[in-house]
Amino acid sequence: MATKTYLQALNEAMRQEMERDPEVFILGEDVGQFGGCFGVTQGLFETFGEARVKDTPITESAIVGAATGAAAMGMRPVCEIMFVDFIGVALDQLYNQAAKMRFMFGGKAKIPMVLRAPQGAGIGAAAQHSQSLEAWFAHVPGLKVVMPSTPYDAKGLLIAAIRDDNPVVFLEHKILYGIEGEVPDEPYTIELGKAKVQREGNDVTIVATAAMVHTALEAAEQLAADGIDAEVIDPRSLTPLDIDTIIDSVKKTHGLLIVHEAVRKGGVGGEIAAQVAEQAFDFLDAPIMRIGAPFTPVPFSPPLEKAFIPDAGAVVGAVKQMRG
Amino acid sequence: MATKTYLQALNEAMRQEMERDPEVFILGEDVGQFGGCFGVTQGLFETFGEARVKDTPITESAIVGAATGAAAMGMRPVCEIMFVDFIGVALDQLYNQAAKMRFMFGGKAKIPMVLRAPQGAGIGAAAQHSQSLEAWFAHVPGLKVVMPSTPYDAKGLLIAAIRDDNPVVFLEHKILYGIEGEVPDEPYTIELGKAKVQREGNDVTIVATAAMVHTALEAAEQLAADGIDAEVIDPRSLTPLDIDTIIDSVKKTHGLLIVHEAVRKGGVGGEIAAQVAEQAFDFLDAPIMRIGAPFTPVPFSPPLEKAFIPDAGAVVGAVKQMRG
Amino acid sequence: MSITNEQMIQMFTTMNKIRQFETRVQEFFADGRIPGFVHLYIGEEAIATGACATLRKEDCITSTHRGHGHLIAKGGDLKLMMAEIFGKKTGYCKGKGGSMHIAAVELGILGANGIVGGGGPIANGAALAFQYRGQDNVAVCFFGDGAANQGTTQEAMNLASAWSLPVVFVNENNGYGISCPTSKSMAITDIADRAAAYDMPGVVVDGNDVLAVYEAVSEAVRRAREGEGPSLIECKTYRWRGHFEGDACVYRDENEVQSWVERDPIRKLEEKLQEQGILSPEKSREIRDALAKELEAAVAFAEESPLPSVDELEEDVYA
Amino acid sequence: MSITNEQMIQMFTTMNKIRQFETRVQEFFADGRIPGFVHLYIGEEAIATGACATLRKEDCITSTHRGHGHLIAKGGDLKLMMAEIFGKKTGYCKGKGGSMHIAAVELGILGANGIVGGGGPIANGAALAFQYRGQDNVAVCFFGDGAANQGTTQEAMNLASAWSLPVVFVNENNGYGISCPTSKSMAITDIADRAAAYDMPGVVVDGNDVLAVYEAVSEAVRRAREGEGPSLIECKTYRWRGHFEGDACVYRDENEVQSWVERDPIRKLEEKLQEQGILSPEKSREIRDALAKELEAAVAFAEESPLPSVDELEEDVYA
Ligand SMILES: Cc1ncc(C[n+]2csc(CCOP(=O)(O)OP(=O)(O)O)c2C)c(N)n1
Ligand SMILES: Cc1ncc(C[n+]2csc(CCOP(=O)(O)OP(=O)(O)O)c2C)c(N)n1
Ligand SMILES: [Mg+2]
Ligand SMILES: [Mg+2]
Repeated sequence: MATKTYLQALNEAMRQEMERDPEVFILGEDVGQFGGCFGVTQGLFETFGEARVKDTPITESAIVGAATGAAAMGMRPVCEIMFVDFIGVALDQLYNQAAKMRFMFGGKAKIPMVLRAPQGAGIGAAAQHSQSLEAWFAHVPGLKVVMPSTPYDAKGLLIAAIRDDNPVVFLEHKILYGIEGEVPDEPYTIELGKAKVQREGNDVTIVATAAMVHTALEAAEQLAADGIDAEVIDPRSLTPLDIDTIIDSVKKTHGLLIVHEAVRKGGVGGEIAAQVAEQAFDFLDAPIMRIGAPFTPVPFSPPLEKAFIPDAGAVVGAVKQMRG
Repeated sequence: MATKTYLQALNEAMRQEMERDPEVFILGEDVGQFGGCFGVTQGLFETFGEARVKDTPITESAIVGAATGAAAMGMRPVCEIMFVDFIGVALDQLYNQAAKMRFMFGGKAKIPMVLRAPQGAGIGAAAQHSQSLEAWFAHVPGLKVVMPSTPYDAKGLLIAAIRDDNPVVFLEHKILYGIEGEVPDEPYTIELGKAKVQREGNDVTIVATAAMVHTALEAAEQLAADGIDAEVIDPRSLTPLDIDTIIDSVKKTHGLLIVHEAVRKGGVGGEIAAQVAEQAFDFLDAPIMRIGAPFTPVPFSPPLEKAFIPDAGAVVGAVKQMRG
Repeated sequence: MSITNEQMIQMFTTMNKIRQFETRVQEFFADGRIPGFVHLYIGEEAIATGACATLRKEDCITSTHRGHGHLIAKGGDLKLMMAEIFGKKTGYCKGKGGSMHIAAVELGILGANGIVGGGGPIANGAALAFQYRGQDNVAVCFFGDGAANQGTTQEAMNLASAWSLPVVFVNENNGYGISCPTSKSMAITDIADRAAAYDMPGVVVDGNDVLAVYEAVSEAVRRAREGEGPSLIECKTYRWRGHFEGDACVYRDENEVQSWVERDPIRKLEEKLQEQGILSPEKSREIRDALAKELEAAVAFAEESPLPSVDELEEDVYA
Repeated sequence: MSITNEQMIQMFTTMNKIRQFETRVQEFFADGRIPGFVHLYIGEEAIATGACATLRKEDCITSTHRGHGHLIAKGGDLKLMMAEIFGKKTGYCKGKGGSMHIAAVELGILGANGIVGGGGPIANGAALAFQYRGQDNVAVCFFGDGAANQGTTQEAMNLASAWSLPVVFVNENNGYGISCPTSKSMAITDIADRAAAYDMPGVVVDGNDVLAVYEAVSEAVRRAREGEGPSLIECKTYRWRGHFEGDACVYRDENEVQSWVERDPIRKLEEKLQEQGILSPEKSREIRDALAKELEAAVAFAEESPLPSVDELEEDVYA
């Protein structure tokens, strides 16, 4: 076990899967010698060469389609979309083709591909390079949707995603690339669809995704100082969604706050809130609350961007309001 | 006042707006002499000619972009995407360009355009021609999202959408094109963001959209026979969303069921449920329930498609379950 | 290009098979027995037939909304196709796909496609798998004149050429995308001229001449197999029926249709084969009768097959 | 093409203005004073300058992620631009847009764009408005070699040509899309060759020669104004800096960069104007000094301007 960054963990996952299985390959813009816009594929080109680490033209539909077609033939492509924001030029290939092929074909195709993309705000990249779009993918039958929040999860989930026989949208938060954590050197998988309790607590359940897991943990420490013992759960994947772990927690804590960075309206918080409200209504002592970004594009200017991204103060405030 | 179909009401809305304002024009595939795939633009080409009713190549990005650019210059384009399912090849132009331009430009642009598209299942058109994708649009700041369920609303909402200074995604349900209702001959608008109580009732609130409004009304009749008096509310637009009308109703009925045809997971039902759970928790006597399609692509075969689409029986069942 | 008599008779058979199949589908649709949309290939049979005659079973195709002809030419089973179009459990897709989504991955058929321009990027992916694995197989992407303008198609041609992928882009230029004539959807006359934009060979052929199609595609397939990269073959043709069944065809006149019916690709080949003494009228009748029998068996199969049951709805979403 | 001395001096001024602006932005970015991404236009100044010199205020442009040069050439105010890049409330977009989204609709600047290939469809829309209203204005779409492959760009060129829209597609071929050389992203050498795919004129010019750019774009603009439809002008150039500030440029070698620095578009024009006696060294220095002053005023404005306040966040989403 060694300390690695989230980025190194992702890189190692790809490297080890490529070593294990010659049918795994990488494609995307600048993923080769350049190592990817954020450096996630660094060094893979040098090891595996041009045939397996393929730089593409700037044509995302052709990238996703190439991955889909190759996957239909049994290969295991891992394609990178440089920023998730760019998916709009390629979405058809993902949701109408890759996601639906198996069903439309009566179960007679498998599309074992991974689409990796960084999400999120926090680096001043503005409206077209900072979005969190997981809610769109989570609404598409046929896709799996994964959002790791720690280096350990990043590696295990990415290996699981690569080995999965379905199209998996793997959303990395760009602000997390540099965070460090313990990551085993050997390959391992984390089952998709299993939430992780990141902090145990008895007083309130906070479900958070991606970078917000850390925000929630920070808030939990502040709450602890005030004697409020928060449980923090990271669903890790939205499809499949491990609602049971969340509900078990709510049955214990009787309160639920959901935190994501995507704009709150129409975000996955609504889905989680609704499922819990449906299945654990009688256990709730207070209204379920959701925190998400306001209903605006991501602004450029630092103070605005900071105000856009939910912070620990907001989480603490919401918990206190719930208990208040 | 005369009886008109939903389709005629839409057609009349476009015709009257084009008569009123020379800057209103139509573009899309086969919208000219052909009259649109479903016939919604019938006769407009004959009246207004090729300059104002423009057949496009099959390039949806170019269609949405042309509308966006023309709108930025002050025109009022109404573009048709033949089936909403095709938006995946053009989504970038809608959510990264049209929807965000005003904000990104610091409020110094207006994009007064309408994107019309039919949604929904029920005609055996299968997985790539039957989806309900309103949840995606409702998650995009900068867009308005409208879903009329009656001929009267269709006309008034479309005129309001055309006069609106923002990009409006106007989603028609293809199964409703033939339904009839009273529609005034003169132009009128219905304010976007105002729900309509389609049936008053005291025992439970059913929020339903598009074709599901009719399903809910049918269910309400069946429930009435069993002595349950359901209130049926059609939000009519999802952005802006008239949550107040829904909450007022829930405060009266103490129960909420949300019904949409989109797949339930990640659908707008979650958003509505979460808002109500947050704001009217203490008024709820039972868990909020949601009905939506199962988490599958839309199947082709009639019995499967029928099973996919929520029906009145499911609504009645859910209400009875809620009421214990 | 050497082509045997047997191959020509095989092509004649395939074209008739498509024609008969489509004619039956047309009747069933008119009778209200087929749900959804149906886009018929009548009049264009020479293209799928000539193109697929150059292929091996392991080669792949991507098809379109107007896909029945491609699927039959690539070896699709009429029974399973007809059952699918009827929405039956025994169909290629267990009734989940329907006319616009029939697929048979085991035959290299990566699906009809309801999205105009949807196939090109996927064909590239299959070709990439062949290239990566060192297999000398090819992928053929069928696409219409309308689809030629779609960004996905153009991106796909660029990627295929940048990567020298073994893809053959077979354009079926039938003059219209629904109601929109090519004269309105593009400023050029020959879609094959777009090949130069990607530095690939671009060839125009008479799409109603199956031998011409065969020949042009053969050369493109040879290039692809030998690592010389993609090609674009434009086949000029016409659809006899409306865009979909039920289309009143307000946008074209009957004379135009008639002039193309007179250039029936099947009759054209039949006359040639008869002139050359390769195909007697009796043999021709025999072929058609045998096909009719095969088709009726397929119809019976489709009719007798059960509809899927509601429990199957949520299956096949995930592997 | 007649071009006055005054116009040439104006172009010289504009190029220097861009160069100075970008050099300052580079310094500020290095100092950590500019958030986000910054893509500099240094080395490519002749294109925006030559192209925009052919335009009227009412004409429109769509720009790219590498947009500062286009905006300055189309009349953008340095103060408002610098303030925007600093994220200040007084910037063109109230700090909401930043470098990649600066716009000034009143100057016909329909925005820089963070989406590669995003501008083409929008330029068409502006051109459509001109055509519809009977105005003889044009829209210029700037796009890179990388953007040339994007489906949106290709769709836009097709629609513009099908509808004879008054658009000029100005391709800035600087040899790379981030790290990807054109030799890997496309099989052709001249992007202008794609014009034939849409039956529009396609011209290659030296993008480091502002007069050549001016001349080629002038003719395209004339055509567009006179209703003869779109054109594609490919300008061969090079970016001196990395793709964005911070790029280590592992994908290209220093010699290549140097060879292009030697072809500095500004020095090229300056030498020509001096040879022709149009511009004295003193005048040249004067121009540069005046620009430096203007720039310092812009910097001061940007520095002194307030940041937006948090209450403004939810404004400007809807009209
Ligand atoms: C992306 C997309 N846009 C529009 C459609 C609707 N549509 C189906 S077929 C068709 C015409 C296609 O024309 P062409 O490519 O020439 O094929 P043809 O029908 O003539 O065989 C259209 C517009 C679609 N299915 N997908
Ligand atoms: C749709 C999309 N894909 C990818 C990117 C990331 N990206 C930004 S600039 C760029 C390179 C663009 O190359 P080119 O068009 O040649 O312009 P240049 O940077 O050379 O001026 C890329 C890949 C993007 N912004 N949008
Ligand atoms: Mg066609
Ligand atoms: Mg470039």
